[in-house]
Amino acid sequence: MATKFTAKPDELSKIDHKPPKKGWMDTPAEFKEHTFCWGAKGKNLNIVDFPNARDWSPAEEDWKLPENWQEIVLEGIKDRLGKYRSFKLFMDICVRCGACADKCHFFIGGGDPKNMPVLRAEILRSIYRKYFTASGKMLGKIAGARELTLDVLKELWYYYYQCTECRRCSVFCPYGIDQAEITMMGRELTNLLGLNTDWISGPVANCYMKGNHLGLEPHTITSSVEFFLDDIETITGIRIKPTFNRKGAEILFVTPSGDLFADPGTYTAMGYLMLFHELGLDYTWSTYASEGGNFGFFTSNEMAKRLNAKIYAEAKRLGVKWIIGGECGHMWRVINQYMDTWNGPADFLEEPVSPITGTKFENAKSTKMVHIAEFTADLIKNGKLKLDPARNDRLKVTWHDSCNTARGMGILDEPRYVLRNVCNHFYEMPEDTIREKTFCCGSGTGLNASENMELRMRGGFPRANAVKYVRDNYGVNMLANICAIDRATLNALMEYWAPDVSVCGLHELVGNALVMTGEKERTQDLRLEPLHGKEAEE
Amino acid sequence: MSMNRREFLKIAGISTIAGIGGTALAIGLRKGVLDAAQTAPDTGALTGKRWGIAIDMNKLKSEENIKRVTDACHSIHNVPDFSNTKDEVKWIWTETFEHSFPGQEHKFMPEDMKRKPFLLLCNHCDNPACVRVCPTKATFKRKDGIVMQDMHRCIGCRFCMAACPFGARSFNYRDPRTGLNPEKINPEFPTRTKGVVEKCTFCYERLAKGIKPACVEESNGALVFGDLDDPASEIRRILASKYTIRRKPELGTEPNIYYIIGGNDYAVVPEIK
Amino acid sequence: MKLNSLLADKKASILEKWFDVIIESYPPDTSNFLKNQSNRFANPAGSAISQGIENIFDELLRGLNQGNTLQFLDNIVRIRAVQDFTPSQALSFIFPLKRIIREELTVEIAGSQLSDEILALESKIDDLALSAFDIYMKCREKIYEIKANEVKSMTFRLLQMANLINTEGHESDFKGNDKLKIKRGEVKK
Amino acid sequence: MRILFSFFAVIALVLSAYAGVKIANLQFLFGVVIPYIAITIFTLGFVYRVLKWGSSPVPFRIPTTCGQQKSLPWIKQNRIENPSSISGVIIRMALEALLFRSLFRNLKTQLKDGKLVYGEAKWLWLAGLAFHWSFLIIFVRHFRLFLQSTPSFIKTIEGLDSFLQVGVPLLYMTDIVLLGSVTYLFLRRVFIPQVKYISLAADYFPLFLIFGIAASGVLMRYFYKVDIVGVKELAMGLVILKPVIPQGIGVIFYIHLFLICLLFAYFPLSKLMHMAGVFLSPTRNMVNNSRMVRHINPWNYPVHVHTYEEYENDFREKMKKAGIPVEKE
Amino acid sequence: MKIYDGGKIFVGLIIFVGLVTSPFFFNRGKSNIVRDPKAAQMMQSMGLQCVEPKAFMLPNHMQLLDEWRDSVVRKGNRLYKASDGKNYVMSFQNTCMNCHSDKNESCNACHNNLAIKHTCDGCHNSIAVKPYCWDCHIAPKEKKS
Repeated sequence: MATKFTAKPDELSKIDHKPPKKGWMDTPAEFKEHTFCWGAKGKNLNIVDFPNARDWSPAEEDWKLPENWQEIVLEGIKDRLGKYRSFKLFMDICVRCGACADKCHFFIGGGDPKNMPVLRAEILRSIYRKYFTASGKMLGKIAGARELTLDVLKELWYYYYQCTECRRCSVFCPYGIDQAEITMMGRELTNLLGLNTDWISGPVANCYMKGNHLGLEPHTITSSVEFFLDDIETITGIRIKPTFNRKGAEILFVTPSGDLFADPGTYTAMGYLMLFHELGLDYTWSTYASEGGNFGFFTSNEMAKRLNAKIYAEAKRLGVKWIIGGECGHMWRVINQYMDTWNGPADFLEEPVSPITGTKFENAKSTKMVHIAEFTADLIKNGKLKLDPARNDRLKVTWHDSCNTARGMGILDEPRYVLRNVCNHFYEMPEDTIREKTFCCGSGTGLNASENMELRMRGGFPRANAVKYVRDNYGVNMLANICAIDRATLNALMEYWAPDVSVCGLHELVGNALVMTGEKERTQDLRLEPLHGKEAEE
Repeated sequence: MSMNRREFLKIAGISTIAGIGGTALAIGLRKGVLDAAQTAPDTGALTGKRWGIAIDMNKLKSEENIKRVTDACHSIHNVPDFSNTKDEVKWIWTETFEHSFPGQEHKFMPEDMKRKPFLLLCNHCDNPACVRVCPTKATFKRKDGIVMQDMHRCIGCRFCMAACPFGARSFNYRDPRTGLNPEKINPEFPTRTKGVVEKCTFCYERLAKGIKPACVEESNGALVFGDLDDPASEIRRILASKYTIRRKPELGTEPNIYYIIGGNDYAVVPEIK
Repeated sequence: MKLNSLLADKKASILEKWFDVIIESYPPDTSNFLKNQSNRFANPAGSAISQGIENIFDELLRGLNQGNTLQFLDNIVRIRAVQDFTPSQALSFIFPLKRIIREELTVEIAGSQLSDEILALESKIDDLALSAFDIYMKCREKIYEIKANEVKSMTFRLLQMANLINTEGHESDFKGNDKLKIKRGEVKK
Repeated sequence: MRILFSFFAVIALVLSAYAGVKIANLQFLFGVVIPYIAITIFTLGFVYRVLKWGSSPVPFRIPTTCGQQKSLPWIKQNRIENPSSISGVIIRMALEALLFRSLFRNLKTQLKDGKLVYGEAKWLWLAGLAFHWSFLIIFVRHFRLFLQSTPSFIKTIEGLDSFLQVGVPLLYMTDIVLLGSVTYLFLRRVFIPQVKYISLAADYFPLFLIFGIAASGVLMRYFYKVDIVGVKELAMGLVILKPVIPQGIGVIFYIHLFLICLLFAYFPLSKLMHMAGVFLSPTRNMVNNSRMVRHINPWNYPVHVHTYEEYENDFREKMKKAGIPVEKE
Repeated sequence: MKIYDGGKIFVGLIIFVGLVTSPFFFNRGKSNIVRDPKAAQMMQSMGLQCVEPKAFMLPNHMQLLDEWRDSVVRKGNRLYKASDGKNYVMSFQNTCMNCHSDKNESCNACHNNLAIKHTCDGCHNSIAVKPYCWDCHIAPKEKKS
């Protein structure tokens, strides 16, 4: 069923130029290679007790579905209609005005009409109408209703794993219909059938058992941090001694595990370490709650809650007063919109107050978790940091608003404030591609695998296009952001579409600019590259 | 409502659009209930091709003479009197020679001529500038030569007032009914509303009944009304025998009001039946 | 060069036809959207294509400056390399140019001695196709390289540590951990 | 196909009303019975649909944030697009419901002079706004037929609506605007390929129906006159629950009325419920304050987690070796 | 069925239902327009009739007046030959208002009352039509009776 890269000789000369007469309902999804992720492994699903755990492959004809799969899906829909007003409402009120159609990065970059948010939603709506509305039951296709066949299920899977839940469509929808909410429901349904992807179920299992997506065991975390400390010492001459799982610390620090392992996230982690050391902050890392991100969020609400529970549990165990969260996109969407509801109330914590500036973080008084960009912006505003932005002078920086923090939280100006204080060359991308209109990296919601690289390149094209614009016009060579998935995937995107642009986290730039007490004269940046790149060469 | 509307239209400057679009719409929408054959002119109506008046200034000797003429017109047409020039509405009025015939005056002309009030009214020009500029065709030239003003259509844009070189048009800045004595309103003739432009209509409503304009009737022969296209008409005979002048002929609008100003020897010409 | 001036005259209509052929090569549903002349694009790919083909055409007339042409070709091929095309489909947009030119110049060709020039031009177009194939392969290789790089960067720290920590006995589910099976000492950055 | 189906459905409905009144003399059915049924379906159906939505909770606080959050006091919050207070939400909802704020934001991705631009795309917003507002004004205007003495605000609306004083009877601007905008909304579904592709019969049908209603209304007002006093008599009969069928109201009126009844009855069964839905949309009607105030999920249930204890049991030795403090030695 | 955010939803629904059913409440106890079908016949029998039959005049009188105006003001044609062959002078103020000599009486006058006062405002008010004819055309003096 998957299309290979071959065509019969006689097809070469005559590509069919005529669009099909058939409507989208009668056009089944074609599983094109390099656009979908591998199926989940049974053992990973078993670890977290997901139903119908088995090895399967989307590319194969036989998905090894349980006998009563239709029943499971329909029961699942019914259950969720009763639990989520958003779902029920969004099934009912779309008028198909088309305002969202050309807002999706996958549609813009690839052109597959079913990647228009409205059609992606219609896939699920057509099932909903058939089984849950009177008009759909009576009028069938005329009312836009469809039987739940295997083809329809496959279509649902194919396109619901081609949505990064970035919410860009929702911004433009006159009723605020959020495809992300619908995609979440669609994905929950597929998970009832064990139809997860390997790239999501692996990290979920890891995170559940070992505390983080990458499956880093406690000693691996500490030794990984040791490497950063070595590098920091090389750069600054200062040896930092962070603590792990330390009871009685004032603050617990939680960051996505990607920052501990994958470049360029690691440089961001070094930035955190340097900043906290310079402040003399009484804080600790946790190896148990060693993941801020939440791949469970890409499977089901329940799984996301199970993974998220560790943060408060650990904060309670360690007896900290409050929590700082590192740079991550969906982690913050989860913290902002879900954490307190799921696992709160965090009444064992105190309302966050910066020990350095005394600022009360009023906006976090219930979750007790502060975004590090808020924390750092406050420090800079109060003049508590000595910064030398010139150290970032070889960089011409642009800012990528990550979709989750932009449209699921609204943290837009804090990082920009920090950025303006730590570097001298900052250029915004075109207006309609930033802030709440920002384009997704094309790899969110667990789509940052390798096997779907083509899909990622397509989906990221609108973002890359805007970066290319500032690269060509202002010579931008650094794309800064506050999202671990961005840091992991934008590199690849830039490599293909806009070579010469690197990717970094906000606190890497902070780390570079931070003048630490007792440091030696720096000659290297956090990437161990000469600080004044060009001059040094000359 | 209507007064605000007109004000609004004027201010917003959509009068032109409303006029052109509106006319088209009105024409398009109207599904005629009347057959053309169902209407006809009054059998006793005065008919002509080009109505005009010759005014013999020699016969308008006294102020009373003139006032009788103007009052006759203004009272039957319910022309309001606000007793101030700013709001003044005038169909027929007077001016000095100098103002009536600018450029014709000279310092040696008779003193009484200089001071004499000249009776002025709409010239019902052959080439009326006001008609050309009207965006809604509220003012138009009738077949009998009357420059007519259709109050129903007027949107008060006042282009016509700017275009008319004779100052023959007045704008209703105020509700005209407040400038009328309720006891003396002529119930047979409508008033106007605030926000429209009005002027002399050559008593089209009287012509339809076969009688001459009120001013002519009240002038004791000083004003002679007739069809300028009819060589046998009295007015043509007067124009052929007397020296007459017209206001601002150099503008090319071809006014149809003629003034006899010289010689006291004008004899009454018998009326033509 | 008589042909060149003829081509220059017909440039607009040739480019338009060529553009349409490219748009129609998109998956049927997509081309449906892109067909409409007045609002062809909900697809940034179009930007590169329409710009690209004009530049390529100009270069053809000018006689193919290798460096420039490759850049223009790259802009188009790079996009098509990650869209749903087979390699042959991805590059098929070049050849119709021959047909379009012959169609546009039917009368002129019949009535004059252009056949040599036409043949020369067509072989230039063939060269173009060959270059496009190179670019296509480069793009595809780039994708695989990116995949590899990504894994490398994700696991670099692990590899770094692999020199120091004992990985035996760890059965990790982490995909990248397969790479941990590299023996000590092999990892050098 | 989807277009034709909807088109002929509306034509058939028009014909059935025509036949019903003109041939079968079913004035009472079309003038009294059907209107009562329609208004009942409309009201009860509407309420039922809203209650059904209401019966599902909003477990999480999920506003789409379209601007800067409330954070440090010196960072300027976008109080409307990212509201942290009820008043902000009210303004946001008002802008959404009254002015279609989100559609106003619409962009289109297009090619201009060989360059990709994200241009303004306000036509949909403009047509949508024109359509809904003129529909509302026309709806309100019709209350003159349902109230014994017409309130002055309705007269004012009528006065404003016929402001241009064109034609006889005075042309209502909203009549033209409604017909124009509904035509635009239809044409864009036909001529914009994406929109055509996503459109269902259920999208064309209401457009045809509303076009039919507006067209029959215009015809009745300006061309095929009906006895308006008779219409008021019928309408008043309905609302004082003493239905009467005055003689001599033209058949065009019954067609108009029948189509309206269908629209009312169809309303709660269809996407037209977006009228109520827009107010219930959790991405727009919620305050983004979930870090400040705990939001309660009524069906929140305890879940199985991998506890620290289990974790330490898995890794105790390794943790000790790495110098990480443990609970149990 | 538990309704979440019930308070707000019920307020909304009450407003909605209130608006939809408002005509029923506003008109409680009110009476409908009463039209005496005999009125027209009676007028005829008394030798009083309009320029055209009532069935035509009711819906079309404004159109007729509009065409009259056009004919009189623009074409200068003042005579109207009615469909029954009678001739009338087209004048709103001087022909129509001769019979419709009172524009201010209640609706009943036209439709019910045998006193046969063919008023304008009665009807107009009942269907909320506010013609602006009388901004200029002089309404007949109201007879105080």
